Amino acid sequence: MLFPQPNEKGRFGIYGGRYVPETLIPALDELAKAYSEIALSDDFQAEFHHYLKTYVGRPSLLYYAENLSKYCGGAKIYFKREDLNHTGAHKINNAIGQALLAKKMGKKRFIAETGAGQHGVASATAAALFGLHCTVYMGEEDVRRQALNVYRMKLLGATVSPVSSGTKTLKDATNEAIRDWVTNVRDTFYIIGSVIGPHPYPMMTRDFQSVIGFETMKQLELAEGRSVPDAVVACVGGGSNAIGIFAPYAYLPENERPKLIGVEAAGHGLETGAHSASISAGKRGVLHGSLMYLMSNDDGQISPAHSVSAGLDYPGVGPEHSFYADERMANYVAVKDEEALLGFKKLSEIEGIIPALESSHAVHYVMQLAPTMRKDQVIVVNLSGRGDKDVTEAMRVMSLMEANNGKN
Amino acid sequence: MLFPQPNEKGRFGIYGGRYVPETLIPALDELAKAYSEIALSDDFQAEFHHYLKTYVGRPSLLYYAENLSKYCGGAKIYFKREDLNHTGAHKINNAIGQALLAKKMGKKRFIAETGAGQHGVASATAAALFGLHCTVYMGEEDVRRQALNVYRMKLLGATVSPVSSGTKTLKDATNEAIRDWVTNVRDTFYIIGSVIGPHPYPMMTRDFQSVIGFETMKQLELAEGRSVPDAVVACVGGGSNAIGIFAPYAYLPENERPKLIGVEAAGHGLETGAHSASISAGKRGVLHGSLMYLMSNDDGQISPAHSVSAGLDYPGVGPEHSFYADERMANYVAVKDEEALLGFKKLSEIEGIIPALESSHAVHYVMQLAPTMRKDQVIVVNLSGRGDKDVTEAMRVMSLMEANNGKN
Amino acid sequence: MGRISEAFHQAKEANRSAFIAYLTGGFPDEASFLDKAMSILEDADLLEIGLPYSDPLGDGPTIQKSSEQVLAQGMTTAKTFELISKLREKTEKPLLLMTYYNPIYCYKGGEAAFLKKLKEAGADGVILPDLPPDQADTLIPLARAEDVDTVFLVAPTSTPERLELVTKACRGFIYAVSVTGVTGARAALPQDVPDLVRRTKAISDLPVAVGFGVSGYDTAKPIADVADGVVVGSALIKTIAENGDLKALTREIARACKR
Amino acid sequence: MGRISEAFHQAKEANRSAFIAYLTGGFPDEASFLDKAMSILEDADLLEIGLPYSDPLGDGPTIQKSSEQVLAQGMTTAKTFELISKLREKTEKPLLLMTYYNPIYCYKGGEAAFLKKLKEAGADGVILPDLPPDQADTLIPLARAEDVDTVFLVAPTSTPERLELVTKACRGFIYAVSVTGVTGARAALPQDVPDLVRRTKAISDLPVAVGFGVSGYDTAKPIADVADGVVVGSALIKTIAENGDLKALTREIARACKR
Ligand SMILES: Cc1ncc(COP(=O)(O)O)c(C=O)c1O
Ligand SMILES: Cc1ncc(COP(=O)(O)O)c(C=O)c1O
Repeated sequence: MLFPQPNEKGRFGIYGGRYVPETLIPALDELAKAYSEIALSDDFQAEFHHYLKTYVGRPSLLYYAENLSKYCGGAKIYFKREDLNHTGAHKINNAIGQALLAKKMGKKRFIAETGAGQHGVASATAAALFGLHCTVYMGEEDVRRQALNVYRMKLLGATVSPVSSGTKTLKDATNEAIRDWVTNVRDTFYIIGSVIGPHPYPMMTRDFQSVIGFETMKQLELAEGRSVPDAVVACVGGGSNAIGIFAPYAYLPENERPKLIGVEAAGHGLETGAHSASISAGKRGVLHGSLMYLMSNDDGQISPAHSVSAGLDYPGVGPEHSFYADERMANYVAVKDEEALLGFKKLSEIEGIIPALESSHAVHYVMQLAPTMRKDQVIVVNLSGRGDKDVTEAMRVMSLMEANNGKN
Repeated sequence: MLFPQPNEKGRFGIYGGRYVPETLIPALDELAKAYSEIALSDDFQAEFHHYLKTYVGRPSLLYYAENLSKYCGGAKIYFKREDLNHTGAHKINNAIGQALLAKKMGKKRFIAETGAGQHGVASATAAALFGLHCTVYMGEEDVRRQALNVYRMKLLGATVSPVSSGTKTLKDATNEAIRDWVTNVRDTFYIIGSVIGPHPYPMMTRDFQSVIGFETMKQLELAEGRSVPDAVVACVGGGSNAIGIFAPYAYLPENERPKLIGVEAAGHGLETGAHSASISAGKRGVLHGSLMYLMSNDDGQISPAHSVSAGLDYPGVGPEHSFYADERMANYVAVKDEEALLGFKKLSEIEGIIPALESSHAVHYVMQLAPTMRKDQVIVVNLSGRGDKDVTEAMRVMSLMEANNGKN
Repeated sequence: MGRISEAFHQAKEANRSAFIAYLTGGFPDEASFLDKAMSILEDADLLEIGLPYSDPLGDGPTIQKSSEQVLAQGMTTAKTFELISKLREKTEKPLLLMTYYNPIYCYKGGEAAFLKKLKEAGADGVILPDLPPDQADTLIPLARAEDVDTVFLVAPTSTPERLELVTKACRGFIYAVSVTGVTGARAALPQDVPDLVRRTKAISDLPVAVGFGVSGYDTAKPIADVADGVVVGSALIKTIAENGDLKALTREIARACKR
Repeated sequence: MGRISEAFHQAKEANRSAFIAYLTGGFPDEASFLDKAMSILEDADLLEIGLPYSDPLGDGPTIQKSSEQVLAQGMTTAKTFELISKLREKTEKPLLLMTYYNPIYCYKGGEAAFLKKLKEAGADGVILPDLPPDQADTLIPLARAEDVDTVFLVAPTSTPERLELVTKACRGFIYAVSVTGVTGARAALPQDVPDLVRRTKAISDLPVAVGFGVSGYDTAKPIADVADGVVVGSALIKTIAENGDLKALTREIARACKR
């Protein structure tokens, strides 16, 4: 195991666990065993890193954003450019890892859930690379919002299965993927796209994504002569890109640890209820197999989440983040839709980099944070994905916003 | 000068020259001077390569496509992954180079023409990075076909100016850009997106793009123990991605030179006239400032080009390619729309890589070539860009094609 | 002996497999729920009441839709408890609550308060489709203290070790899932049901009921032949939703339950 | 002395700037072209006939559209030559062909054949907007041999070296471009026109005509005051296209040309 958490029961503190139908438990046991016996082996790690290097294009750049740093007038801002990965987001790191493990386990079929479509594209890509078929579950609302990614998945040979139950977004796509898995568990591997789900998924996804943080350490050492920045900022949906860059720093002794800041989606505002800020405005609960911070009502009915970015539009957050939050190993803040759009526009205009709407939440936050810090301080932002998938929707929303502002 | 051509008059053999309004000649003289004095200096080259490395993400991968090679059952196929560059195509190499030169020359404003939108996005990106404004001319037909890139350019702060004259594609966008340049020549830098235009543009663009070929040499040396493959394949619109990978090989002694194969767009078929295969089916003529192979009628009226890929939809081809063709330094072949779409689908499904429709022409060709070669032979294909920009249009065309096939 | 054990005991005495019916709480609406439940209980031996839930990931479309419908009509946990109380006034047959874990976890006062309230309402047991016993180390002792039977599930994929663990944690009966899959009426069931029942019975004295996929006589009969109980849910919900002949269906199942 | 030099000479004698009119070949249609041209030549001293071209990158929207229109109507290089022949039958005034280079390059038999044909048709010169003299080393001697005057352009951006080169290559007159820009009628012209004319005349004895942007009396007059000729194109095309009063316009220009 790479990190001190989760404990032997698959829990990060009290969080995590395995709240799933009994049918899946043997599959999870098999997976946990395969993960520790196969995936943690040197051979597997070598093969995994070979794909990361030769196919994904890792290491991804650590880019010093000189224009933005000057514009903000405070700390030096670096971006970890996961947007430059093949397929355009951090999701591919984990998809390759899980798919490779599945192949070693002799699985014949992949399934995946997706919100923004990035994990769906990543899974479909990994499936193509390893010659297997992949079915991707995606909420109908997200199919609309992320049409480009739907086409991409189909071209990659995947079947995209629109989900019309519940809120028609990521949460329901995940339910549907679990239903498929329960049904076809014997030959199907479920590639989960974030640090959520029953143990060992949150651990496994975290480990595969932690390449982001380990690379950052090395690259920052080269760029600044120190591997630890003053702050690390990442957006948090389920939390995989954030854990990927946080984890290698999170378990450092407290006095060596940088500020770790997870940026949740405040949607229309925390007070409106229309958001996806599970830590900032949720409470504990169980969803998709694990105990975590969650948005649900007094009766435990899951609340519909909202975010302008489909990838953050999820009412829960990974158990390890829930643990970090309680232990104050990381701080969690929330950024509204319209603020994220400002970040989206600003980074495009000032650095020529169009970020994913998800990542734009982190971009907006860092623009508030940097000016409060000294010029010799350093912030690393995880730029989890590129915004090509979002430009149509962002243009639509921005013009709606302008029209509304005009009215007031 | 990096390569033996062009001669001191800016010609590759008989091709090239400066067929432009007198108003522009002094600007071209100034540019040629700045290019040789500034851009060829060590300082400039160091700065240029710094941006390529830290911003574009170079070197781009040289990827051994094991699945495709096995599928084809012949030579080993490598892809030079320009699609992984920031903004998703090779165009950014040149845009950064020209923009950096413009900045050193004290220019205050950029203009660019674009077909597929990739050069427009690249120019808008470079403009954002260097803090200048960019106006991009784009044919109305391409604005429709490449809507995603139009949004991207706007987000990057550029002005997209739709061109409704003539065939409403790249050729007319270029006319319009030249008209703007003639008008605002004193403070405006025209970033030309391919190895076309009056001297020194074809040379300059070639030199900036030749990083592709030089990297390939080094990477192939590491991968295969030899820097020279048996064949190099690239699609040819104006010809910049092809020259970028060809040039470092083209001037090797004939017996050391790999087969260089440029793949033009045969559109609906050379016999139909609806294509963009200037070398395969054109004749000499003058367009956009230089003498080249060109599609025009007996009266010298430029023929409308056609290709399913907006970036190849251009009736001319760079003077250096025209020269290579005459001297038999490279071969030029042509691939039809529907064949390119097959390449597009196949690479997506078999390697998990969605290529640009432009690059798909080269993909299809290599799938014909590889089986005719021995297993110990090596082909490098320049994967000039990614297909995200094309998926919507490709889906539309493929479903039209299916519908038509159904009818027959 | 609790009501649940008693019901299985009586069925066995009568050389029958017990008929266990499932109905989503408040379905098709609060007013008709009690009538439907009582009508079903004329033929069924036990009743599972489903606590409607927003994210029923173990359920197929039929039960999903019934949950969405009643939630939209305003069903709550409190109202479900009330319905159980009202049913308890009308029947002495065993009543169980089938619920996902989050409504328990989020209940004011937690697991203890939830189980207490459930007991007060008159329920005899609880079925927990997404809470395997190894995640229930706090819930089980609380349920024991309240004398609420805990029914966990075994599945075709269960290993011997899992069977051991799950059956040990069960009280009242053991719920054997007939298929790898979610709830929902099916035309036929897999061949390996008898095997799972046999394996389960080999290590436990508790009655074993089989559910998931039973749609009528043909699917119920082979189960009744080997198991102590037959669970029917989606088929009932579907019949009610489509205004079908509920009575005919419950009689058909009851007939299949006879050995 | 050729017709072109003669025309400038006569204008000078009459204390006028020469009025040089531009009309796209075959515009507005083949039938009316000759009438329009003859009508214009009642006031103009020289006529430029534009060879319609698919990609007129030195032209603004007015001339672009006129080219597109006549090409769509079937105009060709051969028909343009025919129109010149017919005009030559009706007038002794100088006729010049304004053409982009590709139609010359692609002409069957090349530059030589093109120039021969042009001369036979009765033209006196050729104006080449996208062929700077340093790209014309084969064309110039051929033109000399055919006695076709070669008119190249100088621009506000021209350096002394370029002025030297261009003016040396000119025969008949020198075409000075009034603005950095494309053709098209403008409301006002830049201040530096007199300067360009002065610089050009300082190194050449040829007449200097100024074009691009002349729209009427106000723009023509200041040019007429300093230059040997005033070129008007887009304004004429526009008037014809809009069915305006062509006669009034040519008279207005002719009036402005008087010193
Ligand atoms: C670019 C990008 N960033 C972030 C996310 C959110 O997921 P996570 O919080 O697991 O990183 C997504 C999900 O689709 C995404 O596509
Ligand atoms: C991905 C890609 N490849 C190729 C081309 C064709 O241009 P060139 O022939 O100059 O490489 C384009 C033009 O837009 C392009 O976007």
